[in-house]
Amino acid sequence: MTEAAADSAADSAPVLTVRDLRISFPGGESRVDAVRGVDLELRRGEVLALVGESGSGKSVTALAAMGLLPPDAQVAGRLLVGDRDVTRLGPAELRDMRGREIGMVFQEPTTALNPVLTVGDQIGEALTNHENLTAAQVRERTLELLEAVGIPEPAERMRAYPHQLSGGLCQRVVIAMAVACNPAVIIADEPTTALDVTVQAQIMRLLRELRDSRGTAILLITHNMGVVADLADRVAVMRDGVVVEVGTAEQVLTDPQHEYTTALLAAVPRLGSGSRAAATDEPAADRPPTVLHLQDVRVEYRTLGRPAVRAVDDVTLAVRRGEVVGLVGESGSGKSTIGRCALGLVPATAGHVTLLGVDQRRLRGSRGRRVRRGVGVVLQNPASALDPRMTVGDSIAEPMVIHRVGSRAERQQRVRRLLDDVRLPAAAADRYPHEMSGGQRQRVGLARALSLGPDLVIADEPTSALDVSVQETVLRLLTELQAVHGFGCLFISHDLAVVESVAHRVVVLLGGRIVEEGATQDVLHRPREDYTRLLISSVPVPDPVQQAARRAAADAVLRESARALAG
Amino acid sequence: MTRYVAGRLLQAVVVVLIVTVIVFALLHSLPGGPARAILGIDATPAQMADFNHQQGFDQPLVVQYLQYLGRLLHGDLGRSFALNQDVSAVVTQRLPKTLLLTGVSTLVAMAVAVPLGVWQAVRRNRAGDYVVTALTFLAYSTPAFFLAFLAILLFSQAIPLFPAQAPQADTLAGILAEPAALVLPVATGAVTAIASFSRYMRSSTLDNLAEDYVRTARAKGTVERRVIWRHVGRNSLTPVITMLGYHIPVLFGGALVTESIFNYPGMGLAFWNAAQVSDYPVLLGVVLVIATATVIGSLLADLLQALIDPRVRGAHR
Amino acid sequence: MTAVAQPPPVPEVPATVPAPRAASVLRRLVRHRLAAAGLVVVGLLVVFSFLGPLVHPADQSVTNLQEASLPPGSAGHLLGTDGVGHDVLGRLMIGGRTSLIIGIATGLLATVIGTVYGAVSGYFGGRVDAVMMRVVDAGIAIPALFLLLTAAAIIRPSVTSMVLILGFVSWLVPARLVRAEALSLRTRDYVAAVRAVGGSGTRIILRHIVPNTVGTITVNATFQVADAILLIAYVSFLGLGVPPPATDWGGMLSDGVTNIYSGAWWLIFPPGLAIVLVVCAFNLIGDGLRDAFEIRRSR
Amino acid sequence: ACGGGAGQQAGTGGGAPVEGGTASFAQPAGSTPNWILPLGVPGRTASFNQSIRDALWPPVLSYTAESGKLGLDVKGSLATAAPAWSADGRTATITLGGQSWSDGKPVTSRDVEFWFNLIKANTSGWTSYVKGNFPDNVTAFTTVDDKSFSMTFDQAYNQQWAEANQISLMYAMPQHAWDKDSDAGPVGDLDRDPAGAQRVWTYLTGQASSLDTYATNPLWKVVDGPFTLDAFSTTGRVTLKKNPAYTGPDAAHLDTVDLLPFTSEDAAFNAVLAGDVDYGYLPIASLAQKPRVEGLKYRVQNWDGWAINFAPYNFNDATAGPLFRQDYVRQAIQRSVDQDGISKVIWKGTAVPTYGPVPQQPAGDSLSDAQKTNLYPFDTAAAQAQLTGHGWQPGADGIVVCARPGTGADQCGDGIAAGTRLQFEMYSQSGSSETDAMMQELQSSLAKAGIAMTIRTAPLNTVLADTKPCAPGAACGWQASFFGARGAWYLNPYPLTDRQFSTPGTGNFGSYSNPETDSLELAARVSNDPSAMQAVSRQLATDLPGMWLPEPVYQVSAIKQDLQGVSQDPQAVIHPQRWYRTK
Ligand SMILES: Nc1ncnc2c1ncn2[C@@H]1O[C@H](COP(=O)(O)OP(=O)(O)OP(=O)(O)O)[C@@H](O)[C@H]1O
Ligand SMILES: Nc1ncnc2c1ncn2[C@@H]1O[C@H](COP(=O)(O)OP(=O)(O)OP(=O)(O)O)[C@@H](O)[C@H]1O
Ligand SMILES: [Mg+2]
Ligand SMILES: [Mg+2]
Repeated sequence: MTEAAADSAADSAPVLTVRDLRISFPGGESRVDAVRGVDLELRRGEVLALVGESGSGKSVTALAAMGLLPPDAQVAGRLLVGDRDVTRLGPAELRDMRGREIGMVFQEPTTALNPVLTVGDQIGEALTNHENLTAAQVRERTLELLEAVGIPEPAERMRAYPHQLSGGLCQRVVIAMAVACNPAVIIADEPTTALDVTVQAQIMRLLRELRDSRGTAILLITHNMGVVADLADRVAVMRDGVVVEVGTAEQVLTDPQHEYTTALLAAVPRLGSGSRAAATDEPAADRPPTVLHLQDVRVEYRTLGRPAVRAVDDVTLAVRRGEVVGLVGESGSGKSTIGRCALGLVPATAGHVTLLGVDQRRLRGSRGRRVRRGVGVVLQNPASALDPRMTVGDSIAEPMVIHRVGSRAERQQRVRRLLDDVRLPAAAADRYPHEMSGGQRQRVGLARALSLGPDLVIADEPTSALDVSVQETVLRLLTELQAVHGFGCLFISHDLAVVESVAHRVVVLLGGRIVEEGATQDVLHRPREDYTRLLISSVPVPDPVQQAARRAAADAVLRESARALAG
Repeated sequence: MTRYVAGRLLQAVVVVLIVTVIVFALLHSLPGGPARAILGIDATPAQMADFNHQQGFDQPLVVQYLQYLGRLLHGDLGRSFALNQDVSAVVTQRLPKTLLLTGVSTLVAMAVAVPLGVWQAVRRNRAGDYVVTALTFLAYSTPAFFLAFLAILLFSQAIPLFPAQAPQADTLAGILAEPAALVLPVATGAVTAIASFSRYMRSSTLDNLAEDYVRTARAKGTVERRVIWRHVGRNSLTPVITMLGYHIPVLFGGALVTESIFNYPGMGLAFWNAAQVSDYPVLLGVVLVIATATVIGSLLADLLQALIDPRVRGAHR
Repeated sequence: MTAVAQPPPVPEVPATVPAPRAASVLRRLVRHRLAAAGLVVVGLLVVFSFLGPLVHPADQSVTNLQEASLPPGSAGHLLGTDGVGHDVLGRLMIGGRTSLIIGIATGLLATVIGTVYGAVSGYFGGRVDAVMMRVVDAGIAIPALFLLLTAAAIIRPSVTSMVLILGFVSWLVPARLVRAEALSLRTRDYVAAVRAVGGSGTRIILRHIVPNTVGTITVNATFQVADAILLIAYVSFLGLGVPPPATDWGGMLSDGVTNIYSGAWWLIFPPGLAIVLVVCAFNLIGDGLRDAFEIRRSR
Repeated sequence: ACGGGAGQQAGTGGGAPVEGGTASFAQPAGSTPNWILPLGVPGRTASFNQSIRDALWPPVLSYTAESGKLGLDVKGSLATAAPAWSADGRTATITLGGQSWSDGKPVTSRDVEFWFNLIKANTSGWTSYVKGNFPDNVTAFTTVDDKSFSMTFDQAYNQQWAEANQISLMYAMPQHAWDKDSDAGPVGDLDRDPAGAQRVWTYLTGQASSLDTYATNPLWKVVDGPFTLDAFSTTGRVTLKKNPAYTGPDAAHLDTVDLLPFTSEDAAFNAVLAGDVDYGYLPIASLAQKPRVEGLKYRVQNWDGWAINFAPYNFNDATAGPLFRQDYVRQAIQRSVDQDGISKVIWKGTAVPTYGPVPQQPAGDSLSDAQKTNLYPFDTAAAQAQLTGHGWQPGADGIVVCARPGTGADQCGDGIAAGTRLQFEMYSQSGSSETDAMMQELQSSLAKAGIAMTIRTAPLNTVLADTKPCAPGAACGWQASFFGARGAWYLNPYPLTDRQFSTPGTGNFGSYSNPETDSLELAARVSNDPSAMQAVSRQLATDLPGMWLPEPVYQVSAIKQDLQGVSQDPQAVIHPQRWYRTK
């Protein structure tokens, strides 16, 4: 984004204007005032980032602009798309506006697509909703769109169903639908949360191109400050249903005015801000025992009618007591599969897994149960990792119940201590998972993993759903506990900055194979492999100036590797 | 896919085999056996013994079962002593009639219930939804035999719109030549099915309306009607279709009532009459046919579902 | 078994079953106006059937041919008398007992058997599931009518035997429903988490799988009750009901229907109405439960 | 006779008879004809089969009640008159009339001999066979000439019995067309040697097993009755066409008679209400619709059956047997049966109270005066008095308990211990609301007399299968049994009931045994004196071998007013050749 472009944008009339927007959900006894007087303006060719705390009303504001709020929402204020007030449009006019003047990229790409229609059909529909086209024209335009959003082999992908595509591909399909009719405004709600850094970088590139080539105005909702720095011209910070600060990206990110903004930015982990040292120098005999050992492990998923997916290929990996091993790699590279395989939830097709010194295959029956006592688990998705019908307290206590540890009272006491450890109120013990936010749930998962004082913790993306500020707290906790109890930990994450801050050693995964492995500072600061370098360079930093430079560097890496591949 | 279908067929055979075992065992644990019922109270003990010997009922049960299976493999369903006909003849005579009646009423039920359920879901908790809900509950809770009587009283006798008898022809063409006579039996069969199908449809439409993809479709500016039918409707059909497969035995039970009241001798009635006189071969044959139809029905339902839902296509294990 | 052969889906149950506290389920159920109406109707019918005879004693073992087929409003017979002189109102009461007991007991029996069977089958999956589900398939494939007929010929009809027979016919559907949910629940991460720390299969089934199908189970149970009451109506229509002088609403209705041409409408509509009421009421409760368990809407 | 059975020629709407035309007849619900041969085989003897068979091949001696009494119907018989008996009463000579087969050949005594030979060689396959009876009791069959034959019996029997129950089983079959053992095989005298007769039997019964060929099989085209078979569907639609070659005295008036199948009584009644059948019936529960049906130009008439109805007691049952064996107990039970009330209210006037072993209607020579009235009229007080007079005392629940055991005149009787409750279980067929109502009424009135009757129901077939004789003192599984909702026992024209009530009778399920009854039954079989049969009637009406119960009519018919000539034969067969249309 250049200064010139920003200037010209400031001149033109706003394409999206929000004036004193108030949204509330009456919902019986528990009225929620989600948005309490928001003013925003978005001009042609401009990217406005909407950041802020979870639950502050970002998505609701976006939905209001689309006229897609649930019927029970009460909306007051003015919401102009062009010069038409969305809140006063009838159904037919709304329909006419959607897609043509304003498009939306939804947060969860996989559920945003209709599972029973092909990708081509769904994009085609976006076109035919507003234009009279022949079938051939639709096909042609769909192909163009798929190419434009950077989907390889578009002709084939057109006939695919959503479940046959990866999350990143789905996200691009959703973007293709949003831009199909060339709307003046695109609202992108967390378009990259589910994606790893390389795909994230691709999506951002795509949005930037759209803005540049078509002058599309973009309202970008995200919690990733790196993304903000990379893409946004201006930033609005929301908290509790109001905008607490607005300004150019540079100004807000480098010189925040509001204290909330300051706190937010302070909590952002930055890659290269220092890492823990790996305990590698001690002689072999003194080394602490291995708590997890994978030897030439291969994992294949079998699906009838299709060739088996080799998710993990010849992976050898060891975690020792007192050591945190970070496992990084792009989405789908097999990180979670390794974790699951280590736990015996997925059988290894080949190779050996040794858990706390016992061969995985001998972990059946009561003996297996005894060994498993020493294992703590945090699974990737906090929403599904807790039984929705158990209170948080029961969930945390369950490993103790299974292994008959302590009396009822003792268990309750321990639960309270654990909750306190993860900075949750003791009262949370009586709540059900759905009564907690994603971040809170994730912390419950962590508390459960630690409840038996494990020797080995396998943590799969334990902080992905957290605000940066909460994330910071949790990471500190993990480091502290680990220092005290000295458990070994396999820490799976796609956030390199996070890994840098907790891991002693890092393992980089690509397509199920280990491409690089070593002490954290070596791997993340002096990467030997192109792929690692690409990963690191794709991580956006929350500073627009720095980020512009990094982007140029990353593009160079990309070009280089492309050339290497071609050559 | 072929392998999947082959596997399913194999399982189907297993299921049918289990069915024959269960049915055979149950039938032969009936007290008394069929001799008295078939021969009448005038029958002498000698005649009954003779009959039992001829039918092989004096053999051990296992032997009888194996003999039965052996004949079954040759396509021989046995002979009905009460009807003096081969069971296969009884089945070929009556199955098409029952299939026609139940098939048409199921189609009618689907044609009404699917749009009705969707309509209700869209208008959830509004007056229209409540009225239809009340009506469907009423229909659901009215036993078919009562409904059939009411239909005849109202639409055949009070207001003579339709005949009280189903078509009496023996051929399908002959039956179809009297569409007016089909109205009441088809309607009786359809009403209960409409009641339950529309509840399923409403329910699954409600679930799907809450899905994110609906919002996406709307965000594209898709016409509401299209959102409902193309996006929601198709996704919501799956449970109804799955249910259809398992609906066949239920239909068959209903067929008994309609057949008996509308004078339409089909499978349901053949079964009932056979049960009255313990006509084992017919009972076994009919149950076998129904079981086979159910198994095939659920297989077809699965295939249909795979046709509608691509996720299912890949998920076979 | 394959993932494709999904069983008949749950009537009226959301795909994701959230877990509100029992008390709040009840509160929501009561607040759900139609469901509350259903609860009230069921309550009234229970009171009518079980306490009614205290208010309106009518000996149902004594016939009186002189007073047969009296129309409603005749002295001492608010709803008239039937073909042998029984007071129809009194008969409705004792019939209601049978219907309600059979309906509720059958619903419970079928639900318990079906839930345990389905949860075990779904949790273990694979070969265990294949075998267990083939049995269910076979059960579903045998017309219930056949089972009822043979059972009626083998077992002496009584309230207990009816419950057993109907329960035996009815557990198949809940088994399929629960199994389908269990199949997907067992792949949930929270189950994986319990397995990973050494939780046993029994624990997972009882503490994690079964509770999470509670929406399906309760809703289906209400339908089972309604269906059982209807099923005894059919059974009585086929002449296989409880033996006289005991009766049930279904039996009264099917008896009444044979009198449809005799003008004795009071033999048809009271039991007919009772059946409609009780079936609708249980369906409404089921509908209400669906809503009460549904978090997406109630939030 | 209350409007039933005999001589129902009457009926309104007289009008001038017209020849030709068609009539449709509703067959009994759920029954479809399934046998054609005049050789009865087990399980194929239903009256609807017999109606068709007799229309195609009239029996040698036919019985109807057209005269008001069940008696020989010469017009419908092949014989020209009742048999002539020899002086010793053992040889009967029968002369055939001038009928000829539809292919022109005359009907001769050879044709009857053909039938006789087949039966004789295949007694085990013949349904009417009872050891010692026909044909075992025929020592010689002699062809006198083309038109007459004689049979010599092994002893002098009651001639009525011999004619009505034995000779009436005989038919003439076209020997010249049927006496072969394969389709293509030559027609010869195969029947004259037993092996050949068996082959012919096998062939003919085999042919009769293909229902779908009934209307086309050339065998069945050779008939000597007033009708030919025009169409026969396996679902039960039968069309009879007037036989143009018929030469006898009983030619059909109508051109066509359609026998229609119905799946249920209600379906058949709906057809009546729609005017779709000329001769249908009303379900008993719908009798209130009689005026409406009459408004549709039908006349509504009861069709009585030549049948008796009773619930047998199981005298051998370990618990109830000793009770039933007491005469006074049976009498008290019978006194508690309100037959009039049950007939009038529950059966809506369509059942006839039964007091003994001879069908009450149409009254004939066999009916004793004793059986004409109810020897044990409904009186629960008298019943209870009888019980208390024998040492029973009502308990707290009103059911009597034996207080004075012993065998004295005022004591409970043999095998009854003190404290025994007077109770038994009635095993009753399910599926009939009239029966259910009747059982409730019985239970209620028996309770008033102090007798507890519990009811257990099962499908008819189960009841029939379970109701079988058992060894004395065994737990038999049944104590009293009822299976007569549609008429239990249809009797032969000569109403001898030795099968039901004589000690060795094969239909004596309850093991009733009374030497006096046995000798009276025997006498009724051999003595020509009508008083012999009356003695049986009196004896069983008094001795109560079972609980006498009202006999439901065969059906309540609705006959179009312009269809005349209909006699509702108590044997439940129709004679459609005598029906005619009026203008
Ligand atoms: N349908 C609804 N009914 C009631 N309250 C709602 C509804 N939708 C959203 N809310 C509430 O409105 C507030 C704003 O929600 P919104 O989804 O806009 O948050 P957000 O800023 O997008 O958060 P996140 O970063 O977690 O996506 C929240 O407190 C949420 O609980
Ligand atoms: N149950 C399954 N059946 C078939 N394929 C699977 C299954 N689970 C995972 N896969 C495939 O295995 C590969 C590795 O998946 P895995 O979940 O381990 O990736 P990941 O590195 O954890 O990705 P993410 O960062 O998105 O969590 C992917 O290609 C995925 O599509
Ligand atoms: Mg949001
Ligand atoms: Mg993962």
